[in-house]
Amino acid sequence: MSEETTVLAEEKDQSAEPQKWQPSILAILCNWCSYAGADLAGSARMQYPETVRIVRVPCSGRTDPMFVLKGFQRGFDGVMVLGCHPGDCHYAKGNYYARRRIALTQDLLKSLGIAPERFHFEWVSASEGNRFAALINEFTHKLEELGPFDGVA
Amino acid sequence: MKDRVLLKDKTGDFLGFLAERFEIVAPVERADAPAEFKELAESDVPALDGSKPMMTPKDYLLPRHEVLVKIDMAGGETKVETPLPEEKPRVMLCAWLADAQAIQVLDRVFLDRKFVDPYYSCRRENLVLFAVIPAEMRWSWFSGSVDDVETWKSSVDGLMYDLGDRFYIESTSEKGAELIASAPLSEASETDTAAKNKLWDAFKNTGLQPFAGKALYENLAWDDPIWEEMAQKCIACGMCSFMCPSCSCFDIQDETCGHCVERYRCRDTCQFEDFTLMGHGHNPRATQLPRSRQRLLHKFKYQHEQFGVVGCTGCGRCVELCPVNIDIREALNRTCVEPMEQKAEA
Amino acid sequence: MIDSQTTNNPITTLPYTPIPATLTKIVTESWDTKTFHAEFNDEALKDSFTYEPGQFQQVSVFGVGECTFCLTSSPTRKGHIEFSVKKVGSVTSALHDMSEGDLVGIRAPLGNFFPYNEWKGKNLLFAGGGIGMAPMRSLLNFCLDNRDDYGEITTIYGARTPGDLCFAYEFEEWNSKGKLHLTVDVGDDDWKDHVGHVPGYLKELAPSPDNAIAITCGPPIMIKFILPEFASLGFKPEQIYTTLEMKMKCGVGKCGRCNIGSKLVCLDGPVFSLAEIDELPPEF
Amino acid sequence: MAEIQDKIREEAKKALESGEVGVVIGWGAGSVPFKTTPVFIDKPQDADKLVWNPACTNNLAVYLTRWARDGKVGIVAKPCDIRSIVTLIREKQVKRENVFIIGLGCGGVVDTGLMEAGDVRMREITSLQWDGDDLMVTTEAGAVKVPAAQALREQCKVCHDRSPAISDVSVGDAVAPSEDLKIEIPGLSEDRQKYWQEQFAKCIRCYACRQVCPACYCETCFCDRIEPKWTAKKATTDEAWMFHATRAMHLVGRCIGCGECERVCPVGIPAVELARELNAVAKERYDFEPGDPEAEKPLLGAYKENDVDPAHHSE
Repeated sequence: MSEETTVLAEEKDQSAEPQKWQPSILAILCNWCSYAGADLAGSARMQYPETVRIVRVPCSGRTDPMFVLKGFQRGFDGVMVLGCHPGDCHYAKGNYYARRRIALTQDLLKSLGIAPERFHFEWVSASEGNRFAALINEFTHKLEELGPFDGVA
Repeated sequence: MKDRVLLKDKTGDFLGFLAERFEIVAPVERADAPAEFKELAESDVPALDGSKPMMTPKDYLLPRHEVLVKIDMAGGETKVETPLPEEKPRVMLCAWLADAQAIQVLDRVFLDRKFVDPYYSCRRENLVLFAVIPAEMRWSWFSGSVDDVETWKSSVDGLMYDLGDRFYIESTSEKGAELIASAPLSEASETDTAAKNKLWDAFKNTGLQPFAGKALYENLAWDDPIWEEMAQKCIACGMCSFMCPSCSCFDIQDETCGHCVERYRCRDTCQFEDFTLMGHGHNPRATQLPRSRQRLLHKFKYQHEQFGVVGCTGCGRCVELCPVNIDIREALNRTCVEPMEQKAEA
Repeated sequence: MIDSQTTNNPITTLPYTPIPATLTKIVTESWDTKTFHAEFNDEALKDSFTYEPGQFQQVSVFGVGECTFCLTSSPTRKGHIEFSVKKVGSVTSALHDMSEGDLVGIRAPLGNFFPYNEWKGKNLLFAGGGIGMAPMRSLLNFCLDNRDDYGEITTIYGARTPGDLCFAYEFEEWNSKGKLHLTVDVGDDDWKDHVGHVPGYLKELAPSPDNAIAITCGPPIMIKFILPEFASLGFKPEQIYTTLEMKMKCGVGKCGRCNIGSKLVCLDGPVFSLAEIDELPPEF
Repeated sequence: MAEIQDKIREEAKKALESGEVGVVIGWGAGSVPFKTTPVFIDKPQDADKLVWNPACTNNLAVYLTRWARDGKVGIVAKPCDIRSIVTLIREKQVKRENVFIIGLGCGGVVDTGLMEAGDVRMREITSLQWDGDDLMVTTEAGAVKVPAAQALREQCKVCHDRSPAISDVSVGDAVAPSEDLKIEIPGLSEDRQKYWQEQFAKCIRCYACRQVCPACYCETCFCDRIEPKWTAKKATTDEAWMFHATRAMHLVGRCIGCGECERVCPVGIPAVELARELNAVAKERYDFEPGDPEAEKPLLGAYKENDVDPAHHSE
């Protein structure tokens, strides 16, 4: 099995519901910015829910819409993709390609009847550890309001 | 054996009678899709008259997705469990006769050989089978061309002929006779019997092809140019096999979820490239040509050699549905009849 | 017919259900091939389990899938079964990653077997290439263990390089109780035996077809060239046996992918005589 | 109609005789009068096997990746089929110089399923012809006129481009675009999540939709890959969801809306709908149309600095 699918299979299993339901989140992070941002948040001991499962990708441009769809198929309550701010891509333009693809993925989810709030796309830089933690908290609250995702089938 | 009739406005009583004794399996109407065979729930509307396209009864006897084995590896111990379907008396209503005959083919594969398939057998063993002859035959049917359909009556326990406001119910086995003798049905009149006979003749003579009555299994040639012609057009989807009442090839796959493994089977078809592809890369049917040939030869030659029955029963689904209009009837006429005629001329 | 039917082997009633077995020993045969020894966890089955040379089994790595292997051990050597695995796909790779003590699932015995009863008193000639030795090893050891039933037992075994030869630990036995001829395509500094392909070596050795049965197994290319050699030595199709390989899933005649014409390799095979193969369409 | 058919045959014959192409892919008479079947004509004298009638539904561009790889082939193509060819050329699956397009104007093709739902007895049909806007169904009992609205395929009712976008020879006159009708899919506008669950629950995973699709040209589809296993082979709703959702995503900027996937689906899943909705978005947001020969780069193989930013969308 590839790294991605292994992660998806295992993570969902581990995120078996604790006493109080907490939304499970699949976060796909660019190695150069948001992943570093998450690292920063961690080393600064910032608090954010532990039900986030992080998949590191070399660039938000590597984010195949299938990753997002697979996340929902496996029953994550929310999926999030974070990349470098426009103009800041480590590979010059990967996030520009990602931008179109992700925008259309949002539209596809809408067409499929999945609440748009369950998918979140944002630009987060390596220095924005604070913002990373805040985003996760915010997304978690939003998902708590929405309630558990009832799955694709 | 006394035949009887079911007035259509009394269908509810008849189904009620059956429900007390059996699990009823019947085609259930679906929006924008062919009716599907399933165990009848209260809210379900059965499609009893057989006039519209329907999925095949194999979808019930051999589900598209069936868990064969569950393996639980939690706590370092390995438990292997075999979830068999419940054995209970079942009655299957309103399969097309061609589909009911196709169950004979499935029986040969799943019950007759050295190993009995326990999953199939649980559903099949206590099944009473009633086929339907609809008021009008579908344009694509050609059952009378593949076999002597009179002999098919013994493959079912009874037949329901759609005579407009009523079904004429004919029993063709002891089980069937017992059932209709005690069921809330009316007596058949001579007019009913005459109408039924007429309908039977229509079924027998429906879509008769030039190859009818010819021993196809003797005449299908390995090196016929038709295979190449079919392979050219074929887009290699699996519709003809998946919608076929007698195609039963399957794949077995494992799925892991945490400490649990589910081993399931699902449909597969000789039309897919990876069907015979081996781990080390060799594929005995590496191109579409042998795959197209396999489908026809399997039905008309190999299964005849193996079981003495023809694998195709002329239900016409592949004829109607093939995206590129590869018509099995045309192929058979071309491969068998034309060379025979040419031989006769020469 | 063999009597797995009368034993307590669940395969007769639940043919898809793998039986847990533990890998007791793993032998590295060559850079890409390992031989696994397995014992059923169920003690009663372990004792009663019986099979015939030539039969095969389905081995499960739970969660990855199932794969077909011949039973390469001889039924005369009881207590455990053996299978040799060349690393090619996902299941075989998973097996290669396993250690002694790990658990597998086994469905066996499946398929037909070599008609050794009809061969009593005859000379047997084994000609194998590479991993093709695995299905023949079961029969070879079986015949060596019933040595008095047979005439000469000669083995010609070839591989690409000396390092590719499997079962080296049994060569001595094969050569003392019978006669063993080894050959490799490419030798090395230590290689003292024959160098060349199996078909060519067969021609050189020129065994007599009189009162003999030839059993051959190996890669398709070897089979292609060895059959004419047998023919020119005077072997008739009825005297030549091999095992065929097709993709299998169920192993019990249901899943429908291992047919060659109207024969199913999993039920009617894997052992076929050349006379039988000549009747089949050329699609394997 | 008959003149157009004659012209198709003539052009095919010319192209074969001159040796410009080795084969012409077109429609031939089907096994029944209300169907046609793809034919591969490689001899000039066989050009008379080509037909043109309201049942010429197949999008023959699906064969190009296989046939036009090593040499030049002729193809008889409706405007929608040509849009597929445009996509294949843009995505470098086919070289423009390897296809000789005999382009047709087209007012739409028929949906035989709709005819069957009407009163037409399929067995008795002897021919199908257009008569103005109506479909003339000739049967053993006589001729019946079926209004276009009842006979046309849904996709044809909303087709904007009824004349060839590109071609080497164009047969027949330009056809006016249809009035802007909408495709109404019952149930779709309500609970979409539930709607698609019900649809995908029907899927039998026969892959006819994928195989018939000229835009699904991958050598190995993601769902046939063993590692990583993106979708399991089993026909359960969630796996079918994964298959169809991913396929829709793969079709953005590729699907030209010919509706073949929907036509061939044996269980009536309107598979084209998801891709069609996405393409409507692509048109509005990125001014991209898959069938447009002027569009040089694939939709997702390009970007603009001022593209819509989805990050601010989700706020």
